Amino acid sequence: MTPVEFVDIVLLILLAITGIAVIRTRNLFAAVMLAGIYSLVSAGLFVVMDAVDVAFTEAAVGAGISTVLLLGTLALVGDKEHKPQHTPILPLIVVLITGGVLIYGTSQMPPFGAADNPANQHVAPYYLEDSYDETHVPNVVTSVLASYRSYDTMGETAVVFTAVVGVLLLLARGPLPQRIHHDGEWITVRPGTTREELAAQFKAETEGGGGGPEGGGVDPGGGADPEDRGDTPSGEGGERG
Amino acid sequence: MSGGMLLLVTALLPVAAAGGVLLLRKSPNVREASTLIFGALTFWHVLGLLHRVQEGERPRLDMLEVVPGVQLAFELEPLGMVFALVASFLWPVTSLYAIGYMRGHHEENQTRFFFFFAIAIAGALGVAFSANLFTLFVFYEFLTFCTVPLVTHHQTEEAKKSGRVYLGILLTTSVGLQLVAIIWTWVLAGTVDFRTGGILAGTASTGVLSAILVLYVYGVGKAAVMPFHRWLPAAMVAPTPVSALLHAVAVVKAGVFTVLKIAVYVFGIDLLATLTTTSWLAWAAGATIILASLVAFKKDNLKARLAYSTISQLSYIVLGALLANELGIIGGGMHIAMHAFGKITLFFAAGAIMVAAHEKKISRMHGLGRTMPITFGAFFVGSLSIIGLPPAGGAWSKWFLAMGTLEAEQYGLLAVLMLSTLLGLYYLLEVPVKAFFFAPPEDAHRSEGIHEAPTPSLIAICITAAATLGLFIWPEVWRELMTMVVGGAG
Amino acid sequence: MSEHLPALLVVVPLILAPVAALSNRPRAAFAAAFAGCWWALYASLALLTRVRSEGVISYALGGWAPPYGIELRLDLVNAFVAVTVATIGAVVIPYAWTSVKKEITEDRIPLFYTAFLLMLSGLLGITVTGDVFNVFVFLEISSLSAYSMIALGQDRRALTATFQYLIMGSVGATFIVIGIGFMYVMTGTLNMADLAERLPAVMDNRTIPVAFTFLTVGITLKLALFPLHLWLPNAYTYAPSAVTAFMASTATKVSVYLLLRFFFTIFGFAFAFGQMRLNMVLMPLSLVAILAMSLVAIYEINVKRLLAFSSVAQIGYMVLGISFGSVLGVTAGLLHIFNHALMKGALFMAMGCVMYRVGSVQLSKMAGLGKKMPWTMAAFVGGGLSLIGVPLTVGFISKWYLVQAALEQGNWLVAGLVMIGSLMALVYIWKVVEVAYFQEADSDVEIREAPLSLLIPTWVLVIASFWFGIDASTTAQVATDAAELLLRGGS
Amino acid sequence: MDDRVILRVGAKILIPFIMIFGLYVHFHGDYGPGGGFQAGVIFAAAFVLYALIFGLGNAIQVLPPKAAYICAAMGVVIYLGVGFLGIILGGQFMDYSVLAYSYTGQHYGIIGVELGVVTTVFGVMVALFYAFAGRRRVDS
Repeated sequence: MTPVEFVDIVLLILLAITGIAVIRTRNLFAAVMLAGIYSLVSAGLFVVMDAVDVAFTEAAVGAGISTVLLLGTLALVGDKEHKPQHTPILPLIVVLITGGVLIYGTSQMPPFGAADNPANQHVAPYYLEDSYDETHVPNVVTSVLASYRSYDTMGETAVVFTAVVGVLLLLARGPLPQRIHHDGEWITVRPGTTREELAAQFKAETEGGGGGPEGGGVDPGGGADPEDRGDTPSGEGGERG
Repeated sequence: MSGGMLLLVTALLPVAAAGGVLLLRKSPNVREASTLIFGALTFWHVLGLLHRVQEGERPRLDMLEVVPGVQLAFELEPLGMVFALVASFLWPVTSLYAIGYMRGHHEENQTRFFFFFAIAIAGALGVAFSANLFTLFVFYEFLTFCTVPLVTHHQTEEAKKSGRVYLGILLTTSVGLQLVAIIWTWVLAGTVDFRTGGILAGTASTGVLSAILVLYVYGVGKAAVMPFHRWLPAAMVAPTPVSALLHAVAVVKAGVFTVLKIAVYVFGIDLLATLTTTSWLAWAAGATIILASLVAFKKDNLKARLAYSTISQLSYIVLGALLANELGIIGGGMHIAMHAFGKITLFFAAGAIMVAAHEKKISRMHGLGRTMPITFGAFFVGSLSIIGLPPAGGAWSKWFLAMGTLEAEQYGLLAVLMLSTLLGLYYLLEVPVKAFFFAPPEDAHRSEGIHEAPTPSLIAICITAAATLGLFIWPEVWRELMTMVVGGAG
Repeated sequence: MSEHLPALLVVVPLILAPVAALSNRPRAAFAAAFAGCWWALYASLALLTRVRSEGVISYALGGWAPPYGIELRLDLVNAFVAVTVATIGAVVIPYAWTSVKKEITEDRIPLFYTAFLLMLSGLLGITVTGDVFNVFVFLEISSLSAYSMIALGQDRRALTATFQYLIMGSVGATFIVIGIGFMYVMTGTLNMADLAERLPAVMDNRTIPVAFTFLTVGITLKLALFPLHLWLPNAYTYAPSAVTAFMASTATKVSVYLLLRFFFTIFGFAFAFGQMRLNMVLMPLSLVAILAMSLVAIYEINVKRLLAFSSVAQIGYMVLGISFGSVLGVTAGLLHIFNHALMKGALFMAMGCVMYRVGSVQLSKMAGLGKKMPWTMAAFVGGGLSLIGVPLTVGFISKWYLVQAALEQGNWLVAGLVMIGSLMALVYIWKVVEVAYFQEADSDVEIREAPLSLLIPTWVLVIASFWFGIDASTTAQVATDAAELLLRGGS
Repeated sequence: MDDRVILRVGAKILIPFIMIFGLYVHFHGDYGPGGGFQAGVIFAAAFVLYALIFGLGNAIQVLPPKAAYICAAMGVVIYLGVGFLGIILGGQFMDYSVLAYSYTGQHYGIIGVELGVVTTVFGVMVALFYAFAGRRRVDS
C-alpha cells in the first residue's frame, strides 16, 4: 500500500463514518456540524486527487458558508428532527441499487490518473500544451473555466444568482404570504394571521376601496429589515403546509 | 362557377345560415325566414350540382394539405350526390316543420337550436362531398359534435345522460375503430382517396383486410349496427325536428353513406366479395334488422319505436353494401333516399301528435286519427314506404336489395328481409290503424281543442308524404345515380 | 448580428433577468420579461428558418473550436423545440401580467419575472447547446427557477409540492451529471458530436451502459415518465396559473428533447435500442402512463390536477412515439411536443382565467360557468377537443402519426390502446363540460367573464391548436425531417 | 456583550486578513488554485463573521441587504457584459481575443468575468445569510 492509498482509505473511511452519522442523528445541530466535517474530509480527498481548485471550493462553500447558512436555518426551525413518518426501506433500496450500479459502472473504468486514460488523451492534453500559448494563464484550470468553457461558468454564475432569487422570493419580508380569493376579491393573508385579524383586514380592504395591500417600497433584500421582525407569526399559522 | 367552387359555396351556405340565425336572434320571424331562404338556396345549388354529375362531371376542390399526402378535399360523385340531394331537400322542409313545432311546443333556446341545426347540415354536406377518408372522418366527427347540443337541448338529467351515451358510443366507435382502420388503410395503401374500384386491393393479406372491414363496419357507429346502436334511441330526447332530420336523415345516413362509400371506393366490390368477413358482417346486419324490429315491436313510446325501426332500416343499407354486388349497392343507395323520405314523414307525424295532442304513447293514440286525419294519413304513407309496399318509394329499394340477395345467393338474408317486412307491417301500421279505427281510451280527457298540428308543420308533413308517393312513380334519378356508382352507363 | 443568434437566443433573456431584478418595479420587470420572451420567439423562428434552408448551425462560443470550447449546435430537432418553448413563453408572458398581479403579492413580482426569465433562458440554453455538461448547467438554472416559482402558488400546499419537486428534480439532475461524468471518463470529451464519434469505441465497457442507465433514469425523472412522475401533479396543481401554463408546456418537453438527443445523437439508435433494448422499457411504461394516468384524471375533482395527470398521460404519448424507434414514431413524438404544448397551454390558461374570477378550480365551483364565462369555457372546450384528438385539431395530427407508427410495425394492440387513451381524455374533458354547461350555478355568486388580457393569450393558443391541426404540413414536414436526422444518427 | 471581548478583538484582527486573503485568492487565480468563486465566498465569510459577532444590525449598516442583492445581480450583468463585448467588437459571444491584441485580450476577458463571478458569489452569499439570519423563528 502506497502512502497515497493509505491516506485515501483513511479519508474514505472517515467520509463513510460521517455520512452514516449524519443519517443516524436526530439532533440537527450535530447533523449540520457533521455535514461540515463531511465537506472538509471530501476537500481533503480532492487534494489527494490533485484537484486543488475543487478542494478549495469545497472547503470554502461546503464546509464554510453552507454550514453557516444551515445554522441560520436551525435558528429558525429548531434543532430537533421529527421522527420520520415513512419507513426508510424504499429509499434504502433505491440507494443500495444506485450504489451497486455505480460500483458496477466504475469497476471497468480505467485506473485513476493513468496517463493513457481516454480522459487524458483527448481534450486535456490540448489544454495542457496549448493553453499557455493561447491565453498566457499559467493555471490551466482557470483558463479552462474562464476562457475555453467560460460559457459554462456564466451558467454557474447564473445558477448562483437563481438560487438567491429563489430564496429571496420565498423568504424576503418574512413568511410567504398567501393570496386568497374571497367573495370576488383577492386579498393577502400573512401566515399566522388569526381569524379575527383576517376579518378585520378583509373589512378594511373592501371598505377602503381596494388598493394594494402591500403599500410602499419594494425591497427584496429586506428580510433583514429590523422592522420586518415586527410581523409576528402567532397562533395557528406556521410554515407547514 | 367552377364545380369545385360550387361545392364549397354549397357546403358553406348552411354555415352562412347559422351565422344569420345568430345575427337575427332578436326577431324570430326574420330568423326563421332566413333559414328557409338559405335552405332553398342550398337545395338550388345542389340541383345545379346534380345536373353536372349527371353529365358525368366530378366537381373537385382541393382545400389544403393537412399533413403531407393527406388532403382536405371535396369531390362529388353520384353516391355523394344521393346523400347531398336528400339532406339538402329535407333541410328547408324540416325547418318549416320546426317553426311550427318549436313554437307550438314552447321550446327554449330556439336560436341555439336553429344555429346548431344549420351547422349540422353543413357537416352532412361535408360528409357527402368528401373526396377521401380523412375529409369524411373530419366531417363525420364534426357532425357528431355539433349535434350534441341538440340532443342535450332540454338540459335535464335525462338529456345529460343521453348526451353521454350519444357522444360516448359515437366517439368510441369512430375514434377507437374507424380511425384505426383509416390509418391502417393509409399505411397499407399510401392513400386515403376514394377511387373507383377501391384502393386496398392487393395491399395486404385477406386476413388483414377482413379485420379492417370489421373495424370499418363497426367503427361507423352512426350506421348503428348492433351492438353499437344504443346512441340512437338515446338521441330521441331531442326535440322532434332533430330526431326527424338528424336521426332519421342526416346523421344516420352519414353513417350508412360512409359504409357504402367505403365498400365501393375503398375496398371495391370485387375485393369485398372475396373477403370472408363480408358475409359474416352481412349476417350481423341481418341480425340487427330482425332484432331491432323485435324491439320496435315492443316499444310503446312512438319515437322510441321509430328509432328502433330506423336502426333496423339502416342495416338494410349496410346489408346492401355487404352483399358485394351491383344490385345490393344500388338498392342500398336508393334506400338512403327512400327511407329518408318515409322516416322523416313518420317523425313529423309523431312530433305533430306530440304538439297537438301531447301524446307520446301509442296505446294512448286510439281514435286520434279522427281529429288529426292529415297527420295520420301521412303516417300511413310513410309506413308503407318503410315496409316497402307500393305505391311508396320504399318498394323500389327493397326490390333491388332483394334482387341483390338473390344474386349473392344469400337466401337466408332474403328471408330476413321478408321477415322484417312482416314485422314492420305490424309495428308501423298498428299506429294509424289504432288511431283511425279504435275508440279513444276512457280516461282520455281530450279537450275539444285538439285539431291538426300548426300550419307550417302540416305543410311540411304534406310535402314529405307527397314526395314519398312521388318516389314510387319517379325513382329514376336515384337509380340512375346509383348505376353510375357501380360503373354502369346509367 | 444574425450569425450570433444561437448565443443571443439564450443570453438576451439571461441578461434581462438581473436587469429585471435590479429594476425592482413590477412594471419594469415585466417589461424586461416581455422583451426577453418576444426576443426569444423572434430569434428561435429566425434560427429555425435558417436551419431549414442551410442545415446545421454551429456556433463556437468564445471563438474556441469544439471540442475545446463549448459549441452551440442547432439542427432541425432543437430549433423546433426552441420555437416551441419560445412560443409558449411569448404567449404566457402577457397573460402573466394580469394573472400574477392577483395571485402573488406585489413585493415579489419583480423577482417573479426574474425567475421567469431565468427559467426561459435555462430551457433555451438546454435546447441549443451542443455540450453535455452545458446541458446540466442550464438544467440547474431552469429547475431552480421553476422550484421557486411553484412555491409562490397561493395555496400553502405549493410549498410541499415544491419540496417534493426539488428532491426529485435534484435526484434527476444528479443522475444526469453522473452519467455525463462517466461518459467523460471514457471519452475525454463533453461535446455531443465528439461524444457520438468516440463512444462506439468504448461501448463494450461496463461504464457506458451504466452511464446510459443513469442518464435514462435522470431524464425520465425530469420528464415525469410514469412511475417517476410523482412530483408533477402537485407541482402543476399548486403553482400560480401562469407558471403552470408555462411549465406544463415547456419544461417536460425540453426533457423529452434531451431524451431524443442523448439516445439518438449521442449514443446512437443501434446502442440505445439494439444493445440496451430501451424500447422494452419505454413502451410498457408509456402505455401504463397513458392508461393509468388518464384513469386517475377521470376521478380528479380539481381541474388543474386533472390536467396535470392528463399531462403525465400525454408525456406517455411522446415517449411511446420515441419507443417505436422509427421515423414515424419519432415524428409523432416530436409533433406531440409542439402540439401538446399548444393545447395544454391553452387548457391551463383557461383554468387560470377561472382561478382569476372564481378563486378555485375545484370542479364543484365551476357549475354553470359555461354561461357566466362563455369565452373561457369555450377555450377550455377547444383545448379539450384537441386533447381528445378530434380531427382538425393538433391532437389529431399527433395521434395520426402515432397510430401510423404503431400500425407500420403491425402493433395494432398499441394502436388500440392509444385510441382508448384518447377516449379516456374524452371522459375527463366531458366531465368538466357537463358541470360547466349543464349544471345550474349558485345564483348568489356573481362571476364575470375573465378580462381580455387573460382571454386573448388563451385564445391565441386555442386558435393555434386548430390552425396547426388544419394545416399541419409545415410542422409535420419539420418533424419528419428532424426525425430522419435523428435516426441517421448524425446531427 | 462584554464577555465577548476576545471574540470581538479576534474578529477585528481577523476580518481584514480574511479580506486580503480573498483578494489574494481572486487575483492569484491565474497562477494557483483559486479564482472568483472561492474569493467571493471568502469575502462573504468576512461579512458573515462580522455579522455573527457584532450583530446583524451593525452588519446591515455596513452592507445593506439591498447592496448585497445589487451585487448578486450586477455580477451576472458584468459577466454577460464581457460576453456581449465580444460580439460588439466583432468576435463571437465570450470571445476575448477581440478585446485586445493577442493574449492580452484573454487576460482582460478573464479578469472581467472573474470580477463578475466574485461580485455575484459575494452578493449571493451575503444575501442568503441575511435572508436566513434575518428571519424570526417561527414556533408552532
